[in-house]
Amino acid sequence: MVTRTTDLAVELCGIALHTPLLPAAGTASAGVMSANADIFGAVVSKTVTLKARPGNPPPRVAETPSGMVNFIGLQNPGLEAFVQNLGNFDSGVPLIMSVAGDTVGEFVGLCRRMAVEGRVSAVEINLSCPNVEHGGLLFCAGPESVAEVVAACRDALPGKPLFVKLTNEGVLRNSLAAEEAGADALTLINTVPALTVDARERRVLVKGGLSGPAIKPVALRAVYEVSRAVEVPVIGCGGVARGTDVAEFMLAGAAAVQVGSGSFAREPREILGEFAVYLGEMGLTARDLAGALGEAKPLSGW
Amino acid sequence: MVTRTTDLAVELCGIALHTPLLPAAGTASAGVMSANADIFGAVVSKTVTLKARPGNPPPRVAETPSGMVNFIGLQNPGLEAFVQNLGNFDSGVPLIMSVAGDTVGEFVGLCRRMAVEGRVSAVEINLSCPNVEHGGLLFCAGPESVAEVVAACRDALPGKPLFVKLTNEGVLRNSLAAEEAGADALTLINTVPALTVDARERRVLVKGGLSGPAIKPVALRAVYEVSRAVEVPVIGCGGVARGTDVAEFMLAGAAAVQVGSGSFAREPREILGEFAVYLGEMGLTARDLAGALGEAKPLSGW
Amino acid sequence: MKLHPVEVISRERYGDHVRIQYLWTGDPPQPGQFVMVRAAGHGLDPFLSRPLFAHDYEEGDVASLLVVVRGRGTALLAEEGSALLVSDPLGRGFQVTEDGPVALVGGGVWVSPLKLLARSLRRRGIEHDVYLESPAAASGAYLGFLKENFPGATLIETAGGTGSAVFLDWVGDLARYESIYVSGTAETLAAARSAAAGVVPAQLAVRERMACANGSCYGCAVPVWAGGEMVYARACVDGPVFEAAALAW
Amino acid sequence: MKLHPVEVISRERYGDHVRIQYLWTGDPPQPGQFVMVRAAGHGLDPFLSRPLFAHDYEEGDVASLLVVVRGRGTALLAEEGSALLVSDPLGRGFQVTEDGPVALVGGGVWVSPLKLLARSLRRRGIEHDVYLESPAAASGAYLGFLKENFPGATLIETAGGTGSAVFLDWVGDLARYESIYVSGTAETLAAARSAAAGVVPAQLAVRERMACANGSCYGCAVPVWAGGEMVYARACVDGPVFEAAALAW
Ligand SMILES: Cc1cc2nc3c(=O)[nH]c(=O)nc-3n(C[C@H](O)[C@H](O)[C@H](O)COP(=O)(O)OP(=O)(O)OC[C@H]3O[C@@H](n4cnc5c(N)ncnc54)[C@H](O)[C@@H]3O)c2cc1C
Ligand SMILES: Cc1cc2nc3c(=O)[nH]c(=O)nc-3n(C[C@H](O)[C@H](O)[C@H](O)COP(=O)(O)OP(=O)(O)OC[C@H]3O[C@@H](n4cnc5c(N)ncnc54)[C@H](O)[C@@H]3O)c2cc1C
Ligand SMILES: Cc1cc2nc3c(=O)[nH]c(=O)nc-3n(C[C@H](O)[C@H](O)[C@H](O)COP(=O)(O)O)c2cc1C
Ligand SMILES: Cc1cc2nc3c(=O)[nH]c(=O)nc-3n(C[C@H](O)[C@H](O)[C@H](O)COP(=O)(O)O)c2cc1C
Ligand code: FES
Ligand code: FES
Repeated sequence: MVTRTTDLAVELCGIALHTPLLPAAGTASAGVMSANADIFGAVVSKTVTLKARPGNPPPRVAETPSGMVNFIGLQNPGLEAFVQNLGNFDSGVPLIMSVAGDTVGEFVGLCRRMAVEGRVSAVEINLSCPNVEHGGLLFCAGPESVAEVVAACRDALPGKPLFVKLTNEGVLRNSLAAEEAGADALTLINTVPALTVDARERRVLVKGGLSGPAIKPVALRAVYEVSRAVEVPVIGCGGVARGTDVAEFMLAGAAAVQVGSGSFAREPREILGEFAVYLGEMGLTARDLAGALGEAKPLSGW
Repeated sequence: MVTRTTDLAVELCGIALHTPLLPAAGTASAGVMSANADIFGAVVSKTVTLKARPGNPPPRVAETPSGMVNFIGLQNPGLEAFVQNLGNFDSGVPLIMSVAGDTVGEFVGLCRRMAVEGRVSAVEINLSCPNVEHGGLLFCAGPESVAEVVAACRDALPGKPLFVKLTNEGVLRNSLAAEEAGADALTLINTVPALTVDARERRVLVKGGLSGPAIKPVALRAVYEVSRAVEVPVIGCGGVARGTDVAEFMLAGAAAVQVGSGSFAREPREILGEFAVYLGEMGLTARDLAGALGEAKPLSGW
Repeated sequence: MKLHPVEVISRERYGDHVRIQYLWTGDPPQPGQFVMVRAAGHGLDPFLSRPLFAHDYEEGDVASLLVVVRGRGTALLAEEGSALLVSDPLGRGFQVTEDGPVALVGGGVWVSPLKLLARSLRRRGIEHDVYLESPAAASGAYLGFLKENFPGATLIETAGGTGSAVFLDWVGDLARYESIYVSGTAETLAAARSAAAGVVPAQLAVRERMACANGSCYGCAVPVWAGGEMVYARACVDGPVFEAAALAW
Repeated sequence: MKLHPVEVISRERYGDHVRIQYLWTGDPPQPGQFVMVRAAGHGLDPFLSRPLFAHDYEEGDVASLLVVVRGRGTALLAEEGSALLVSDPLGRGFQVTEDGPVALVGGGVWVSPLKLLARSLRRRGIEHDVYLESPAAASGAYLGFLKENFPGATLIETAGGTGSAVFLDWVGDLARYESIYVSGTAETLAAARSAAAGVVPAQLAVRERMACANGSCYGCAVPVWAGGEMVYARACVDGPVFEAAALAW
């Protein structure tokens, strides 16, 4: 149990979060999230698509220096099967639904359904997936396609916050486009395209997305640049594995922070505990970290 | 001394390299390169600009999980001072000059000068620098500016190979543009934009470029995708720190491999030694690795 | 994933194999379950914990693992003096019938879970035969280990380092068993699966690379049949032991 | 960077400070030089080696370091039983005049290189006074360490954990010295530099974050005057000791 002597509460698009720590989409099962509802400010579902997806053939994960590469392929049971089990998320904290589609229409359909689902507090659209109507380029391949899908989703989700999750490539211009089109928050960043090779086997191990502490400096840069350029809150994601990582993201400009692969190597509970200890030692609350980042200075004092 | 029972020699744009390992631009001083001429297939200079550059104020480096971020700012004495000390590079292996400019004209001037410099075997143009004539966007910000600068440099460097060094962002389309414009080889990748934060000091530590093992999977992906799309050789760079890393890059499609930050943590000599041991154990020569990459397969054998 | 610091009692080497024993007072592991393990004091490098089958669990709260050093992760686990962090027992192990005789078929380091399985069968009085691969290249120390830990087992010599279909021939007519339980090389798993098909129910302990080990990430996909359709099950929660007939290999 | 495995002889704790002694038969370190150090057996995590001043070097090939644990890198170095990899002595240290008297001024863990400097001055018979900061909050063990290792040094109590300009007042008129050698907190370096300006030649041991430590990367930039122009020198090869007057702070 994290001590409540430290004030961890933050607010995100009008949603009160009792801690700034959330699970990253696709990295915590409903069971794991329920067991951690006391430490997660909200829970985030795995990305759900309109129809069931089988996922990619194995191998799907490989380790890398301070990280891992995954190639899951959005395996999920599809919208209706998922909605039938929404009760799994009755853990007492807000639920953010992650959704993705092959077309703008699919995104809209998913958002419409979420708009009427009382259990869902916000929707996070995952734009790191191919847009089949545009030759398979990712939705987040450029600001035009980002703007198009965000604007359509914003209309389809009256009364609920729309979070837009982007990759690092082109993140600043895509973020500006998303904000302009009505995004209520930006989740930065999704995994970075990567490849692992097994030299002894002379094989590809996994071609997929890199996550984990290795990408933390890349994610921090994205959060830093974007939070200085937009008005909407930014949710930091990428490489969180220790309490000070949560602080680093909030200092860089994040309003809340997601932990993904770090929770495979460690317990989110430990990470939040370290964050609370850090705040205690610094005599700060979670909210104090916003905008409290000073400039770099040399070591020998000039 | 690396045992010469293993055949390490490769060829790059007609240049015979006695090993496939090169230093990455800006990461080995002339002295360090000379002391390692027996293990480096060629040496690569720090990036030189037309006029001297003072570099950025400190702090300039910070450690990250399995990597580091640097913010050196191309500190160098400028073309003429550099050329006067070219004798420092008389180490018996080919010299590849890394150059960069603020304008296409500067790149052209640098290439012209290198064309007549007998000591220089090839030029690597570093396109990760702002194009002052285009609002400070990087030269490698898009295929049009890549094509423009590459074509101009190709003309300005008769008789010598032109290597084009790119960052990861947009690497595939930029590589295709560079090849089309006359690049003889592509060096992939330069550092990835990143930020480090000191949570206790509540300061930015360093905003700069990420390198080291953390980015190896990203660099491998770039080499893999690009080498399958272009005809010219690709030089792999990013995160090499062990002998098997060299093999992974060559399997992924690299004709030669550069080591940068890895040489701060380890000795390049040890890395090449491990690579030779690997080849010996596998009964392969360095050249055998080209195109020898198989597809991924699951662990339990189906 | 919650990991517990454990007291390592011993590390014994048998050729390439290392048996690690540690004190364990948590939930007793079931045969075919696995644990996630990492070496303490190494921060997050390597990043992921390593899955290892529960090899044995004795009275006196002594749990053991059997490990072959492959890369850096297993090297750190096997290193003399290195402190370990170990998860609770995980996954779905062998589902044992009440009727014998049954056969246990294994090879390589994958014999590991068969020790705990044999112990459980013995305790419940279920008749069982054990067939283990004995590669021509295996060290005397390892063969000694097999003989000591699987008394009465039939050791079948195979050429090459890995299992082979020939191995299964030696086991003979599988129809004389109520069930077979297999944990061996990829070749052995595949051969056992086809030999058992339509003859005897078989359960296979399979491996796939894991990240979360708690069903969250869908990283450890294993193709299985579900209602005539191929779907990906998760080795960490739906396995690592699967009905051979269910595997969509 | 070539690192040598060394035999660690002892690790002694003095409050927050740890003195590490190891056998060293390579080039003897010069006062003000530093070494790159990493803990063996941790692969490439942390990624970079850590710079530490050569603290002392005695007959019998015993080299020592004085370390304050700040983060993970120094924690691993200070850890009991951890094996170390250490570079040759690096950089340009104090350039010692032949004339005394000189003053050594230091504070915090940065007193480290002054021990070897005092030893060298003693050996060469150069008269020297030593002034060390004794923070009000310092542990008795650390003060005992200072007294034992800098016999005859004047310990000057300062408030707060870090140096202060007040400290320099206690040293008094600097003009009575031929030279002063300073290795202290950022505040002390800055204060000594201004106090010495135009009065006495001063050499300052400065720090900047390092990566290659061999002049390759230009990571360890220190602004210095060169022909009236500010340029960035490299702490690892042009320093870590600089003439105070040359520093462009
Ligand atoms: C459910 C399960 C149970 C297991 N039980 C045991 C056990 O009881 N004893 C044991 O020694 N090992 C067992 N393994 C395999 C063990 O987890 C791997 O050997 C280990 O993860 C390799 O880590 P490494 O860092 O040493 O090797 P790496 O550096 O990761 O890889 C080295 C080599 O080993 C191969 N490898 C990597 N992961 C695996 C894997 N999961 N299975 C097989 N080969 C792999 C790689 O392809 C590579 O060629 C089990 C795996 C699973 C999934
Ligand atoms: C030339 C030189 C000589 C040095 N000599 C000594 C010595 O004799 N004894 C000693 O204890 N330390 C010395 N240092 C400092 C030492 O290198 C750092 O304390 C160490 O690198 C921190 O590593 P870490 O992993 O423990 O801390 P990190 O986790 O890297 O950082 C922890 C905290 O320490 C601060 N820090 C990081 N690097 C340095 C640094 N180089 N200097 C000061 N603060 C830093 C960070 O800003 C951070 O707040 C020297 C540094 C240099 C450049
Ligand atoms: C195994 C795995 C599965 C993931 N699945 C999803 C997903 O379904 N939807 C999504 O938006 N992101 C998904 N991601 C990306 C993460 O949510 C997160 O953006 C990324 O991993 C970076 O954070 P981390 O470094 O903390 O893991 C997945 C990541 C991993 C490692
Ligand atoms: C300290 C430092 C300085 C660098 N300077 C240059 C440079 O001058 N020119 C250049 O093209 N790349 C430069 N780079 C980038 C490297 O050449 C290389 O592309 C990058 O670091 C990735 O390789 P690595 O992971 O092996 O370091 C520099 C990198 C570092 C770490
Ligand atoms: S390892 Fe994550 S679902 Fe099995
Ligand atoms: S640390 Fe690289 S130049 Fe000094």
